[in-house]
Amino acid sequence: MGLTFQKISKKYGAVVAIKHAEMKIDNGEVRAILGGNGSGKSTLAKVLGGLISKDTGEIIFDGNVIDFKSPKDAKKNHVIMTSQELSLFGNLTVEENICICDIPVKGVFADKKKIKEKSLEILKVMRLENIASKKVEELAPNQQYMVELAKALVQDPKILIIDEITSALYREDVEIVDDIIKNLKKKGCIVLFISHRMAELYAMCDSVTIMKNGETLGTYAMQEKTESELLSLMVGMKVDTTRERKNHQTESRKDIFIKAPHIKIPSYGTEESLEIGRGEIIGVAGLQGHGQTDLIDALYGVFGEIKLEMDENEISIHNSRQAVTRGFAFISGDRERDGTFQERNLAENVAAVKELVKHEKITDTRAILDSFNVKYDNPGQLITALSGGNQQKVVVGRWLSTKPKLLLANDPTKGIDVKARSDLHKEFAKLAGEGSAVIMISSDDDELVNVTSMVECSRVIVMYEGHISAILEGASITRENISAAAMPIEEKTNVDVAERGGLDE
Amino acid sequence: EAEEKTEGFYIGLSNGYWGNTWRAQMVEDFETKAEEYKEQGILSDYMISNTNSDATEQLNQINAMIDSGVDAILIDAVSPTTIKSAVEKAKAKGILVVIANDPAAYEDTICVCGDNYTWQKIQAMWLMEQIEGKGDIVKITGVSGNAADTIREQANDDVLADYPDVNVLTSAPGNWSQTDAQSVMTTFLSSYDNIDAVLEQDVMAEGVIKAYENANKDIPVMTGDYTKSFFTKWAEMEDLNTIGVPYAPGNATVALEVAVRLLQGKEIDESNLVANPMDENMINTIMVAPPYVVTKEAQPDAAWMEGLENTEAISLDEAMELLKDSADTAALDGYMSDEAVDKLFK
Amino acid sequence: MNKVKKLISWNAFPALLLFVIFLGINGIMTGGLSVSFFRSFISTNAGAICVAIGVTATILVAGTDISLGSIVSLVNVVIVTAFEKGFSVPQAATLGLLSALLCGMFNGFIVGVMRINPLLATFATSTAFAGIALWILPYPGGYIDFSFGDWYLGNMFGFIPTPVILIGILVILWILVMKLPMGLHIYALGKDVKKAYASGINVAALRFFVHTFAGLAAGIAGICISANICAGSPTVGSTMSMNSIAAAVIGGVSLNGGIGGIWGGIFGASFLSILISIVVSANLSSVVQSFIQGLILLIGVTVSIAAADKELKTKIKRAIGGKR
Amino acid sequence: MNNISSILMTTSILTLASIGQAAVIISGDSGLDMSVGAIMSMTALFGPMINVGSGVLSFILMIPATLLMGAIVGAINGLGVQVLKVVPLVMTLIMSNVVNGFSIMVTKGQPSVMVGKELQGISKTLVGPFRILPTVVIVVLILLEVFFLRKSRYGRKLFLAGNNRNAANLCGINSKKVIVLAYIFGGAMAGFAGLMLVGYAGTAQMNMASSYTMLSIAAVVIGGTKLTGGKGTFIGGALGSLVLVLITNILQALNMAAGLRSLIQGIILIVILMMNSRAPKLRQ
Ligand SMILES: Nc1ncnc2c1ncn2[C@@H]1O[C@H](COP(=O)(O)OP(=O)(O)OP(=O)(O)O)[C@@H](O)[C@H]1O
Ligand SMILES: Nc1ncnc2c1ncn2[C@@H]1O[C@H](COP(=O)(O)OP(=O)(O)OP(=O)(O)O)[C@@H](O)[C@H]1O
Ligand SMILES: [Mg+2]
Ligand SMILES: [Mg+2]
Repeated sequence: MGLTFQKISKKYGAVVAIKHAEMKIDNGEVRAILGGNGSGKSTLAKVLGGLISKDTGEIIFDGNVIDFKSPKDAKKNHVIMTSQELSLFGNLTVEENICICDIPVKGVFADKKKIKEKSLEILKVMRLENIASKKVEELAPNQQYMVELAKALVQDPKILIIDEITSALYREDVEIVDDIIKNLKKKGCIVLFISHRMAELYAMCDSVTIMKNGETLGTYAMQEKTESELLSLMVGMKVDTTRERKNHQTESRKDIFIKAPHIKIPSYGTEESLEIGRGEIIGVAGLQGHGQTDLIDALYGVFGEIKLEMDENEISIHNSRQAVTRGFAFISGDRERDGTFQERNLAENVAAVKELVKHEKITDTRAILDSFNVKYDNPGQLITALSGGNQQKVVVGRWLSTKPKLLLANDPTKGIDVKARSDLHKEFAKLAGEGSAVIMISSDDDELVNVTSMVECSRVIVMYEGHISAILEGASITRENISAAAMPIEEKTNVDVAERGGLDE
Repeated sequence: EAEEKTEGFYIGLSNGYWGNTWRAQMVEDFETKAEEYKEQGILSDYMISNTNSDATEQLNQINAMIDSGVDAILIDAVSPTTIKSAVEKAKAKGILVVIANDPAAYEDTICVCGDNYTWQKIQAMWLMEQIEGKGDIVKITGVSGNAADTIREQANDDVLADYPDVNVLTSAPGNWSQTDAQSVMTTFLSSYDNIDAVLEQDVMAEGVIKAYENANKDIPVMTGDYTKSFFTKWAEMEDLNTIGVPYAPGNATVALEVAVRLLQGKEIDESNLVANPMDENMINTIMVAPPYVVTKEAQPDAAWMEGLENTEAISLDEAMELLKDSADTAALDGYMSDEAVDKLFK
Repeated sequence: MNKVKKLISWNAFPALLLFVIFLGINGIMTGGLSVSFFRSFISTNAGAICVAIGVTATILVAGTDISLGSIVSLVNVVIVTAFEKGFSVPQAATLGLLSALLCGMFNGFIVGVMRINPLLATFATSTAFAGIALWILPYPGGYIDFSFGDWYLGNMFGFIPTPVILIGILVILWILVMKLPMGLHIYALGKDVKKAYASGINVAALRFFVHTFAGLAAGIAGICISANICAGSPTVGSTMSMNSIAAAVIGGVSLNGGIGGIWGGIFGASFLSILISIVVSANLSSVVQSFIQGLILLIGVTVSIAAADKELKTKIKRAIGGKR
Repeated sequence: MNNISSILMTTSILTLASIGQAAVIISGDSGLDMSVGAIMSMTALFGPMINVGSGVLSFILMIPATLLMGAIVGAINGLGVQVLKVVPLVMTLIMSNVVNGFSIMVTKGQPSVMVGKELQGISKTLVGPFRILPTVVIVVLILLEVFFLRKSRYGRKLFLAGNNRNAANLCGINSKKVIVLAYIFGGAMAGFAGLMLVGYAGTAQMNMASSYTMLSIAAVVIGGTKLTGGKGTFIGGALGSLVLVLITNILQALNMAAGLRSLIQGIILIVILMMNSRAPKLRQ
């Protein structure tokens, strides 16, 4: 019994996405699939979910060969896929979205009451009852990911594929997901769990299959391997995950070069101020939707004019162009919407800012791409031919090649594999080392602790309801302190930080 | 019945196409005459609406006129068959309906339209005389499906039926467009080595000439056009053998003249009414013959002038004189005088 | 109060408002609105309204259909020809309706199954359909028994004008479709094809259905127009397609799909029609009429788009002093 | 031979219109210019009216003047689309009504158009079938394709803004400006095409170019440009124009009923679209 993949291969034109992938999963097992960006995880998932066809190989489920011709076909057989790209419709309400794959009917007509009941049942589990009749486009991103999951759960999955929908979730949501998965396990459901966040994998998965370059390298019990062992396997070399503790923040060393006394946070109607020093990495933490994104957007002039003091001059920025000419760089959290030019090639994607806005000639595109370890064929390739992680590196490369003085980054490593993530961290540290500053949001507190430890001068600011609730420096930058500040005392009740902290070395 | 008014009428013109100079001139002629009547007090006011071949829009426009309380509506229909409901509504309210310029057949209406048949017949007869009844000719027609085109082609066919030695090599629609005609003619020129004459209708003559010029071939005898720019060209080209018969924009003005008299309670002498081109059984039509026939030298005694009381044969020079103050694209124009129209009535 | 708010935030509200305002102006200009005004208004414009309903359905799935006008012409030609060949009026009308359905299905096939951009696909089919109409009936002419016109201009069930019933059939049909699971699927498809596919929605079938419905709408429009004119005119619908798209947009239907509804199309088309009456009643000089008409149209579209603009709405709300 | 040159002349005019259309389509956000035909008709009317002293000087002035006229309409289109946020299809459709209405208003429907010898000279022979206009158009086409669309900073920005407006904005590209400029360019090209059309036709009429709107869109799409924006070429549009003109010409040469001809034309178009412009399958 269980689910077996036999020699699955898939090519996209000439690109081999997966070759001879093999895997066996028992009923009730939660299987992690771990691999670098572009290693074929999503492709494998999509083959199973009927979204794409496979070239060769067989998938056997409970003794039967399954070969779905469409997602509809897969859904009929309770093979449900949630996808990285989300499959929600912004113009419909949450409850309609949840039920859209299998709308309850009374006679021939859709049964509105049933739709409501069915979705409320799931949303209750997720503690999201209050959003049921909202339109999806009004939701925060993490809520949308939860709805995506709800949409899958309501279809009563026998096989559930979770492709990176947890990468944008905040800790409290992840815990709900954890409960849900435990519940599914009890029912004998197979869960395929794709994520680049090691902590989640350890917490939720029973076993892990490693993928590399489209091949399955092996399957291990989750607890059998340490994080660095797994990473070495998937990257194919030794990965050092220990952190270099060197942030000795001292007041005297701070060399403030940008002062932003009035940063508007429109979501809360509040205002904050920030002073930014040379060589500094400022991590921005907080629960989702407490104004972190607004903070960064406001600094980039997205909400209209902002007055800053830069190198002792009063300046004002009211659009991206001015920000760019002042040496700002901006990496949005939504790569598809705000980052990539999907119909254009790598060279054009890289040159967008440096050549077209700053009017500096790029002499060697390859050099830039190579310096960020982008996996590509040639600069004339469409960017969509790269995996998500590699696309992200291209976007980062676009900005870092302009040698920005201030880099504003909104969750820049979302959905990026561990190797690429540490590459990017190094780039940020290098940029800071050259005297620029980095302000970076992350939904992953560990990442903030990690990245701020890489430079001498760093801070983590924690936001709560549109205000900066804490500024952590030096040794006080710890995961515990961040969570404490993110959820001020009276609310800090049911989240047990210590227990999950155990996975953190 | 209420006492007949003799003045102070309110009149509307609904024009179904508004995309060319000809129609603009038609509307302008109408306005000029209407202004004149207004000054005389015969009209209290008038309204004009135009649409570009939108049948529904025209119905809305006519309905709006009816609601505005007009005494008579003159309609140049988008298509002869699309205005039934508006005509019915107008009649129900006792509003006089006169079909103007393009024929359309509706009970209890009077139709005052350009005599397409005679107009094309004159040109075809002239062309036959020029080639002495034999030779290979090509034909460029107007917009297929258009009622005027159908009638004109009928005239061509009727004339050609008398000339068995004339061979029509081919025929294609030029859509009354210079460019289309030019491209059609170019195609003809590359398909046929010998073309003795070109039988085209209306405003496409200059396109035909351009096609010949581009091909560097001599222009054979051809039917012509009646715009100032064409006459100018003709006057410059020594060798061009052609004829200009205006299909006059003044047709709608004649309709106005007729409408006013009908409102005044006058009756049309039935001998002046002919069968409606759209419905043979309906004898309600006044055919307005071309005001002029222009040939290089005036030919008042030619065969085609027979029986045309209101038509004047003039020379090219006279035509140029008539047009000296007009725009280049303007048509040689004219309409029946009030006296001539009075003769149509009892 | 809540109902009023809901009405105001309704996509089709600006079009409704525009229509009502212009109707009022028209009433003032022509000295009051009479029952007979409404009757002739509805019988003249039922065709345009039906086409607007049809095109709205296709726009909702992020498509469009510019062949509906040609289908209307074809229906007219089919009805007239069939009648003259000896079929009874109901039979001829049924034939016309069937040919419209076939045309709609053909569009649906090309757009849904063959996956060709709807604008271009229906441009091509509109050329072809118009060609067929002109081929069958090269010249305007022919007639349909006036009983057809009497039926159309008369009432059904004693007091409801026939054109209203005909439009009502389409509206009810669409409302029923919206109550089916398919209704949600249509809005989902309009928002995003790929996601719709991933959600197990049969994209090709939905597109096929929507174009077939649009064909049906054009068929009913063809019946309305044929009954109104009781004659054949092979180009009678040629200008209807583009007008109907403008109507839908004025009615708050997003050309990107997934937003709006058929009421938008209905009010949009009504507004366009009343606009024509006003321009005539104003008795402007004929040379400025079409220019002014275009300008008013532009203003109408801008108003309805501005009304749907979320940013603008929140800005206004903030200005009024609401929180967040 | 002569027929070929006539085909090339018509193709050249359609190509000019399709170049502008392509720029607008590339600019994205379902960009589309439905006012091409109206602009062409307008400049065909007003262009030749310019009359300053010598014919040559007039002709030379006509070019910038028609470019300007088209550009003004394009600017209104662009601003309507970008500032008033009216969907391009509808904005440009309405503008086409406004422009036609404007032409009628100004000329009172009776334009005084005398097309000068110099303007008509565009169809003069250079060598063999090569006439002045097609030759100029080919040169202009290649120059625009290479130096405007591909190499110039503006062209590259146009692709980016057309592909992803948000991303382009965040990169510091002023997409609004870029897109409005595309409409202006589109209008200007249409304006120029109108002048060439009247030069070729020799006389002007109201609405003489109305069929060019859909033809230019079809040409661009047959040439491989997607209506979704962000990619495309001018040269493709030229090839598309050639295909369309050839179809029309061949059908014209065959003697058949108008309805049948239009039916066949529609079917050919459908077949071309099916062979060449199908969207990718949803399932890969
Ligand atoms: N639509 C596509 N067309 C062509 N190639 C594709 C396509 N989708 C994926 N690929 C290729 O298939 C390979 C595997 O992709 P896949 O999405 O499965 O990677 P992944 O393991 O999910 O990566 P990530 O961790 O970045 O999500 C990649 O090399 C990618 O370039
Ligand atoms: N359209 C495409 N054409 C060719 N190759 C593609 C295409 N899309 C993806 N790929 C390849 O498939 C691989 C995975 O692609 P995919 O977009 O699924 O990445 P991903 O693993 O989901 O990335 P991430 O984890 O960063 O989100 C990449 O290596 C990429 O090169
Ligand atoms: Mg993936
Ligand atoms: Mg990925």
